[in-house]
Amino acid sequence: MEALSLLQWLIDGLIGIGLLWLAWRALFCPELFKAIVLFIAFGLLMTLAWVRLKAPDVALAEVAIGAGLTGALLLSSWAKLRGFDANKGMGAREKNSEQAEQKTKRPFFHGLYAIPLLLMAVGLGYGVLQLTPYATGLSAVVAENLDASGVSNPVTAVLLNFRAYDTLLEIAVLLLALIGIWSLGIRPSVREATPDPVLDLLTRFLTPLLLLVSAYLLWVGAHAPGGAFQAGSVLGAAGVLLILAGWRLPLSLAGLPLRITLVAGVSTFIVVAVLTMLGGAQLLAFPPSQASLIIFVLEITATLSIAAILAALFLGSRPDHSEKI
Amino acid sequence: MSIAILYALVGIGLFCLGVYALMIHAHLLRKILALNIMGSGVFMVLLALAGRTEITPDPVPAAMVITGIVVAVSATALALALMLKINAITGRAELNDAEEK
Amino acid sequence: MGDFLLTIPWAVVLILLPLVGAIACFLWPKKVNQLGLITLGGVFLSVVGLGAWLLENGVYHHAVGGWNAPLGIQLYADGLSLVMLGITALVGVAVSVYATAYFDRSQSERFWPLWLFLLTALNALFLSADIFNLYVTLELLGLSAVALVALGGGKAALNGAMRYLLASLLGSLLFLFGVALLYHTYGSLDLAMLSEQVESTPTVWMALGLMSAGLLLKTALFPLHFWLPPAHASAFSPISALLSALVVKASFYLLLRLWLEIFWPISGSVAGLFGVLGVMAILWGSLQALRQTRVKMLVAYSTVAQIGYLFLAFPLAMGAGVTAWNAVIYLAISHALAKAAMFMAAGNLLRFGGHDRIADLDQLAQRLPLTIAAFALAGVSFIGLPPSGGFIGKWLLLEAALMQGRWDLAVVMVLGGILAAMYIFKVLGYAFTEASKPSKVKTVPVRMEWAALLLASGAILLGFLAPLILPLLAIGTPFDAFSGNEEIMP
Amino acid sequence: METFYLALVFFLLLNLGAGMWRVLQGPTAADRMMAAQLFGTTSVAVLLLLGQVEGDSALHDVALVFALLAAVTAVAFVRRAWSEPEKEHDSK
Repeated sequence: MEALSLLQWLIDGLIGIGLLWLAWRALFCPELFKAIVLFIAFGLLMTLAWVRLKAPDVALAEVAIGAGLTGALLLSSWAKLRGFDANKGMGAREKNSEQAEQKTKRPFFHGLYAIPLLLMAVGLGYGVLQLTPYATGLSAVVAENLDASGVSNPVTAVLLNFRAYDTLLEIAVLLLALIGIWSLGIRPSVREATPDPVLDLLTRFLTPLLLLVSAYLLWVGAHAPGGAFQAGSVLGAAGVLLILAGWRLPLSLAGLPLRITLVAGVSTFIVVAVLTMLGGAQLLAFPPSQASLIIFVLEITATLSIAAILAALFLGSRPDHSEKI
Repeated sequence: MSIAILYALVGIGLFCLGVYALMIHAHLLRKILALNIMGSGVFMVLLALAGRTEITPDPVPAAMVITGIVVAVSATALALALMLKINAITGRAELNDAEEK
Repeated sequence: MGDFLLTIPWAVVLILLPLVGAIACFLWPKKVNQLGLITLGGVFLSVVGLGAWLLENGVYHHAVGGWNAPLGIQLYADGLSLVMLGITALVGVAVSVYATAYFDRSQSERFWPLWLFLLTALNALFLSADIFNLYVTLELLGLSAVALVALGGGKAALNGAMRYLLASLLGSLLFLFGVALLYHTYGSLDLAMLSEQVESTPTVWMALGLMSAGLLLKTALFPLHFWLPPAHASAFSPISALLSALVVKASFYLLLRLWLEIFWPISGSVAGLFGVLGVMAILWGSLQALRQTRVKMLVAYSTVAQIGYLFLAFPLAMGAGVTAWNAVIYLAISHALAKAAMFMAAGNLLRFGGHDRIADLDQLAQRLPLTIAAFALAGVSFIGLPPSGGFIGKWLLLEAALMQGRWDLAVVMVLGGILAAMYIFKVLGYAFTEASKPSKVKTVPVRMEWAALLLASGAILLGFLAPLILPLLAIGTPFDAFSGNEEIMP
Repeated sequence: METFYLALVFFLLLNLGAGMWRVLQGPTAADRMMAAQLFGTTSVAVLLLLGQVEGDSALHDVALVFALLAAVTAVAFVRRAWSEPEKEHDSK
């Protein structure tokens, strides 16, 4: 038993140190590309940390969104940065700007920043250590009301019933980010994807698999880790894969049909909210007998919208404009 | 000290590293990475401290962290798009104070 | 009929209606102006409805999802939220009308959804009583504000937007860290529950520090104001108006709520620090405003200075309680009206002459009398001359300062007024003189001139409305909890 | 048995350190990306083992998504970041 607990400590210690080290290297190594790869690795290790903290729901979300999509977004943005440079005939631009970055570093001033931050870290650590050894969380209250929530996975119950209003606003944040990006009016990258037989094969194989896993996560979310966000981001990853393979949304679908898909998630929430209030109940109060059906409907549309929004975030420009140029 | 506290302290470390990097780096991609790592640190504190229990961990922080991760990816996407736009116009992915005057 | 209207949950309408409007504008970009104006009208009426409800029944509570705290999220409205919602709706309507004339077709297609998202976030923030939910609304607010600044599209606007985004995200994460510590100390996210339990422990102090730092950064209190002038000055004028008048106030409102409802019992003494920063903000902001050569930059720095006044209330509240809080809310709402009017007037100048260089204003007083009148009236409120709303606010604040013998603060307030007069007259002076090189001019739509003038008149009118508005603030007064502690404070 | 699994997890985590060395050393971008992929593969193994130890089948789902998403990241790298294989040597 002694060995077991020692091993647990060793594993957690290794993950903790690994996280700090990866974060440090990702933030301070001189090359940008290396930093991004290290950041992706950081996200993967984060997933292990969530698992160790007994939060598989969060681990799923982290691996799909945090490591997967954010990583793809960062890589793609990095490539576009270089692309801009190359277009201007400044192939060595990045090197230059990085050297400039090194030059502007003034260790003395940076040391001045480090001191208060170190103090802050010590202070925060002290604050955390002062907490009571046992959490006064809400697990008991959640467990008590779980039966009335319509699902048996407590995290899904919190996200889609007890605190469904947060989730409504959160999907609104996603949609807003996309609208904000579209309103920047970025021109789509001119470089067309060259066909690649290996990639085609991979896409043909992976896309159905991603669809299947997404559907599975959506279904399993009611009673085990999973749910709309995880399912949506896996589905979104399928979209990213298709975009990378050179597939484009047909123009006939890129207008209103796409926009309707993007807003479906938040709109369903609003419709449900209005219906519950017309029934005389509170905002987003689901009658226990119908709660699981309502949550299922909310999750399906949320999954579709989240997937569409994430894929569109990756594309980074309006698809209905991309064909014109 | 328990494993919960260990991870909470790691979270604090990540947060402070992120703040430091956010302040000293000029390149916007680094700043965006720094914000993401700061965010991970906060999420880790939020979730780790829920592990101070013998029974099943508190689901509310887990739900909050999932919400936080989604918000973070939204913000990251917007920030990256903004960075690309700045780079397209000025040729540099950095904040440029001289331009604002 | 009246009874039926009182049964409508206006608070929920205030959150959902602008969200529906934003989605509708996104789906049907051809009809944005109509859809947007209808939404704004609806929001305005809902605020009136909520006001009627509050006058009838007192404080409004709504347990979202039918789950009470600590499990669910609570919506909450009292006089303070009502006044903030009201000022948001008022400025919102004026800016919207202004925007229909200001933006061309493609710009308004991009402006409206973002602005309605911003309005959703503001309303949701003023109505929420759950600290994690507040974090989500803060992010919604920050991202929509940044996207609006970036609409400007130029180098300056994009730079300003990026800096704003970084500051805003940093602020949100600091806030979230504080939320995490509070949740793990007390096992609740509900403001009311937290306020009952809070005590002075290192962890709570840490949470207070983090949340306040995040909100101060978002409110742009000196010395955390670095992001504000570039963002506010480089955005399109109606957007600058929204940001300076409303967005900055939202995080200030939150700071006020947190201090009044959670932290007040434990932390009266730290409030002195806010006072010092407030004083420095007034002096530094005013001096910087005086140095600017462009109208919008000047107006943006004036925001930095005016924010300083809001923080003077913190040290004064210890002895002067309700007077100080009334003063600060009065200052906040009259600043909202006047500053929105001033940015709109600056937008008119830009449209008219194609530039906003102060030295080349070229007899605008004769050529754009309504706009210059709006600018002057708004200025009257900043200087604090009677009978403006700014005067009432400053008067109450002076009274609070003198009551406690805080002569130093009183002197700064007067000095701030004089400096404000100097920068306002700097602009007005050039507006009466002829410039050396005349520039080509464009006509300014009548709507834009009147929107600015009406809002500026509103800021003056607020001075007369004090007997109506101050009682509203007393609905479920959040200041009660604090006056109860007055005796305990040294 | 549990001890054995955990020891295995520990060993695999140490392996990740070796992978990290490759990410840092490069020398080509592809080397770094491959190392990150190895990171993913090892993590999948760690997840499966932890799932066994804790008796939580949900971890199998995490491992599954992990493996799938790693493929997507790899494709993103190949398509977007690795367009000019010859010029890619960022010798440092």
